[in-house]
Amino acid sequence: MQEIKKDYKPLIVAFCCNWCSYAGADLAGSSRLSYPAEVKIIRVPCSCRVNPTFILKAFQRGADGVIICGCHPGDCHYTSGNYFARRRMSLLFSMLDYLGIERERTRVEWVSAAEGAKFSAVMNDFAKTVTELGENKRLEDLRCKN
Amino acid sequence: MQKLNELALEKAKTLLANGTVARVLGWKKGELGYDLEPAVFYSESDLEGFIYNAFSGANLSKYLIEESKKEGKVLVFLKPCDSYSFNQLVKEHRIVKENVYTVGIECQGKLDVKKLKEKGIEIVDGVIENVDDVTVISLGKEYNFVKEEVLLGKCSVCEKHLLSYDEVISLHDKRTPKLDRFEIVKKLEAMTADERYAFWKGELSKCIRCNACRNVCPACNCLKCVFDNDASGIASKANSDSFEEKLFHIIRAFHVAGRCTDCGECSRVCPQAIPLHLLNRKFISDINRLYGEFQAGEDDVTKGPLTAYTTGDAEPSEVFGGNK
Amino acid sequence: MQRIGVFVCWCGSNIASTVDVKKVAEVLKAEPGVVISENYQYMCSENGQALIRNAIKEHSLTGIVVCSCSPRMHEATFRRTAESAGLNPYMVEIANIREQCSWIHKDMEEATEKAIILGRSAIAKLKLNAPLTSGESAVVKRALVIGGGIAGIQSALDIAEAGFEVDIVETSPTIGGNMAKLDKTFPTLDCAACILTPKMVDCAQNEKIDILTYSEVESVKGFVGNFKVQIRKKARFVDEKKCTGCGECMQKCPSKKGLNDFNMGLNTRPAIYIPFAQAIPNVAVIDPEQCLKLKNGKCGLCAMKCNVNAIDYTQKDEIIEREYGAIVVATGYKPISLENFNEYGYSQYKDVVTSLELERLMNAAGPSEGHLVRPSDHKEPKVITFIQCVGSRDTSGCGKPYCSKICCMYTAKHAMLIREKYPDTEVHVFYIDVRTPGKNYDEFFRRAVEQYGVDYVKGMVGKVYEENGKLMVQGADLINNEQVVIPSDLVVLAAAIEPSPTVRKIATMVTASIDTNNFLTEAHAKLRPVESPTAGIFLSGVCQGPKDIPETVSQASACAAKVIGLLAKDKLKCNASVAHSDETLCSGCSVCANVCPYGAITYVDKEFRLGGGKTELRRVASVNPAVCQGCGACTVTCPSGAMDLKGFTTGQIMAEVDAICKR
Amino acid sequence: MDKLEQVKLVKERSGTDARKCMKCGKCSGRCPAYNEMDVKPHQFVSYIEKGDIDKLLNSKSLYTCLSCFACVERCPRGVAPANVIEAVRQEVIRVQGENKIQAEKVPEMIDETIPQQLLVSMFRKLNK
Repeated sequence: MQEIKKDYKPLIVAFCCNWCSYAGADLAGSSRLSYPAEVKIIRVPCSCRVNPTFILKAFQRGADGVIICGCHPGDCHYTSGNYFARRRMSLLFSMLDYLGIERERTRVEWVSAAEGAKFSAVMNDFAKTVTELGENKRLEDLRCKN
Repeated sequence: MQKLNELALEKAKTLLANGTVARVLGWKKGELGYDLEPAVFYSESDLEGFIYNAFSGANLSKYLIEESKKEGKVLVFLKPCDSYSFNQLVKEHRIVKENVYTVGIECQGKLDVKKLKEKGIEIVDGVIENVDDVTVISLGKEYNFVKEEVLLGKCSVCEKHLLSYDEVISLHDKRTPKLDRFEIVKKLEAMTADERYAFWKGELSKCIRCNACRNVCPACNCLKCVFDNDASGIASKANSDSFEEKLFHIIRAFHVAGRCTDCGECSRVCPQAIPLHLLNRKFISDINRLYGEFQAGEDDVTKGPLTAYTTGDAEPSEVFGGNK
Repeated sequence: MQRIGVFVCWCGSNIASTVDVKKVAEVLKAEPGVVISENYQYMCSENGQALIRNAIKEHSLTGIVVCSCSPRMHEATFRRTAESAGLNPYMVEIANIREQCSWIHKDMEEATEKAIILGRSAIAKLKLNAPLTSGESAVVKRALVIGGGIAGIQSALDIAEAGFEVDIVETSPTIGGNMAKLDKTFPTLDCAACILTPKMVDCAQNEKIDILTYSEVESVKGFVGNFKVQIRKKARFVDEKKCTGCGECMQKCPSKKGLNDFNMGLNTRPAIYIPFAQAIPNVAVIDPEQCLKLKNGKCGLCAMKCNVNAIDYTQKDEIIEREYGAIVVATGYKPISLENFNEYGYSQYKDVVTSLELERLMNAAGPSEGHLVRPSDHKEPKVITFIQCVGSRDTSGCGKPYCSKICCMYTAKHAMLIREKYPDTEVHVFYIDVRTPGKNYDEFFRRAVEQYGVDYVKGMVGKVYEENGKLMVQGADLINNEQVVIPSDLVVLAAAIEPSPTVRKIATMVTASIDTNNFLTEAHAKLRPVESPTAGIFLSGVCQGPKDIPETVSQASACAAKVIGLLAKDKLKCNASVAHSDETLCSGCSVCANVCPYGAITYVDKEFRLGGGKTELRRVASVNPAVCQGCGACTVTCPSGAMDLKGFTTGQIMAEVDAICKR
Repeated sequence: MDKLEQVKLVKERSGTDARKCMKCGKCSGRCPAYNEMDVKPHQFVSYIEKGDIDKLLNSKSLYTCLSCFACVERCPRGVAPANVIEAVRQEVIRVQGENKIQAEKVPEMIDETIPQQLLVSMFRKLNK
């Protein structure tokens, strides 16, 4: 485990589907349930819109953690989008793990529009996990030219 | 095995002569005896350059994308592994099946030139192939090898069998592989994350982005690759930094996941000897484990595992196969 | 060159108290492409919108970024603002600096920094926006109402009144729902049947309304304005057109031991039955589980007795396919199962009943013809104890965490009616809180106490046990600080209510969102309470949350108004954010159609010029923009990147990622 | 010890969140030892929430509560009055260090109608 800088704050990108998780994030907001400012949300229509390239690009650009949030399985606004997302992300995350990248840096969570509290809890937990992991050295190393 | 070459040649000549096909897609002799390359033959005289032997490793199916569009039928020789790619390409509407005359041809595994070179063989004058061993003649000397020593990686674990063809040329039963296809994947999974990271960093940093893997891959058949398309946001001609290698190879493997037949061409052609097939095989092994056994190209209708789902699929948090 | 305007909203102090809005506006002004950056107290106000309109015209803006509340709140507002100033409405991006910034962060510096990054990200996306135009699709002028209780009935009547055709699909053999079972209704104490049955008759007689009872929705496809619905009309073994409802068959049926669902199982009914006298349609139905003829082929008495030959033992389920422009979900509720509340002895003692059972016991059309007797020995109870909040407000996992809302009032009603009709009966009510907001509601409850002398005990019951033929109700009296034991003859449990069990299946079919308690979620709790977030799906009655009859009827009518507003349109603007295939990149591999939930993708052979006078016929994907709903599943499955989603293009999302990750 | 500290400790030890109580009184409605108690089960929750620990420390209910956990079992809000009582009891026993039941007195307490378990549980409960 690497040493963590004292005031280290990770950079976290959260992809949220418009219908459930983004609304859940809004609910967390209107309920004033806080989570770290390091979490930045990108709105997508559905978790199935999240292309693995977005995730890799985020890491390449310096993100320390990427989380994808969608409707609970069975509740997708588009019926089946999150089922496809679930398979894609399962395979992608497993591949990143296979390449030796810390598996805790990527996560999928199902958060409904009614789960503001869950959204906030998930983000707090994920931010904590990523903070403990420290900077994305594995990918930063790769970004360095040598 | 010499007999296979004769039968194939005979078949090509006959079908050309009676007008069943307008051209033949096969392998052409090279300068050095082992450097066969895919070629199209239009006449009997052309066919003088034709050869099918232990060096005919190249997968011909991808060439059919262009060849099957042209006037008249094309005869193609398909080894077991090539035929899976063929089916997959038919499924993806990339080959006009009606324009192709397929001849399945026996294959007992092809030789890895890199391995022969390691054994000091630089020039090949001839090759005598049996089911389990092979004799290579180089500068007048004969070298005998057990197949496992000199087979291409993809061939030493090949479990593929002859699928349906218009005709089949086969004299012997196919040899059964002595190695497990997923052995190395499992070994990697058993390593710690740090070890895996070190392994891949070592391998992928060798990449020179020559794009050979992409160009040879039958599943990489897009009109324009995303890496060549500025609008994709990931376009790059060369690796500007070492992350790009990962980006390129992960995305390439992801794009062919569920479509890759594990033909192993990527690793065969890699000039840097990067075991790229281990990325594809990881996806295949995960797919088999999580969503049930699936072999791309086994037929030309079944939906791929990434375009299907069940409501009870595993959650991304619980899919990790390997060690932490 | 783009000319971008940035507008930072204070939202009064909602944003401005944690985000330095002036600094945000200032910093974002320096971003390339930004020509004007303003901040204002309320951007969504008329003045704020005027500020945006003027800036668009004055600075010839090509796009605007509004840093404000969630796009789910005001994206539509600002798009209209832009449109009215001559800008394409899709050249608007929202940076959510309220819900996702000012409201969740306390530190001003941190929140301001985040707001700037979110603003930058929106600017980066906007730079890649393209003007979009929505297509149009026709509206099928017919509505489907799922559920035939008072909510469904009222919605259907109102929609039909406006001249549109409407079908009611009801799972049970008659419409009427739970309200048909009630005796009297609060706060006016008029009889439920007297006000409900005329409405049921209206439905049956209205030419615009088609009632499909004993039917279930099988599948729903399509989208707002164009739903295709399959309805399973279950075999009732009686020809609906022929049956006159004379009831002769019921008299003759030898299999009389079926539990009477309508009477909450308090008595029995024959295998062939009409649920109640005023049932609509007034047509018999055969219970196949109970009918001797259907079970073992021996009987057929009802067919012999029927004068009009309406009995048909060979009837099969029938699938009806219809098209609708709008769907109203009015699936209602049921009382929860009380298996987790053994302390009240519901399963042990016959004389412990639920409130809905009491309704039947008190109803003139009920099993005891309105004479209140206890189920065990049919004697008049002399002491009746009510227990409220049975399973409501329960976070222990045994019951439901919410307040069921109707119980305080109906318990007061029951207590009052009993004291009115049987003045020598002693009535006790155990309560936690009495919640009676509403017009004339608290007055109603006070009447029970003051005028009728009902004994209200503040406290909960710990257990109910039997002793010497009495039901001993042991509970706390928190006001007197003592434990009381009331020997009672009848105990009535105000069981919590929960959404009908079918609702989850229906919600999945129509892709409406549902909360953890299985109530359907409204599009906005305050501003769009009768619409589901899914376009074309409307919510009527308890399926959305607990409510009493007056509230249900108001919501049902509100829901109908929304449906009428939709059906009155000839064309609907389609979603402009649809997938689009770049034909120069598409290789026609057909994986995208595999993941499209709407069947919006087809493949066509198209001729392409190759140069040198040559052409090539190539298979390419083509998206029907009227059918595509814009999920984007196809864009990720497409290996070549030919498929992209307008409004959420790969380039746009990448630009957002870039902007956010720039350190 | 500081009173506030003591309240905090009892709250922690009981593991129950008194704020979740909706004051329905079901615990007291259920309690079989209700009449023997000066401070009732629901009052334990109420007093601890208000921070009034003295009433609880001096309550004889600490020794009349049977620890049958009926109040915990049936609480609709997941509050555990018996756990609060137990936590206060611990506090008293620890402070005073004096056992409320002596082993030699047990024989004379044995009664056909009292279950053996109760004695054992009492012994465990009222001794350090």
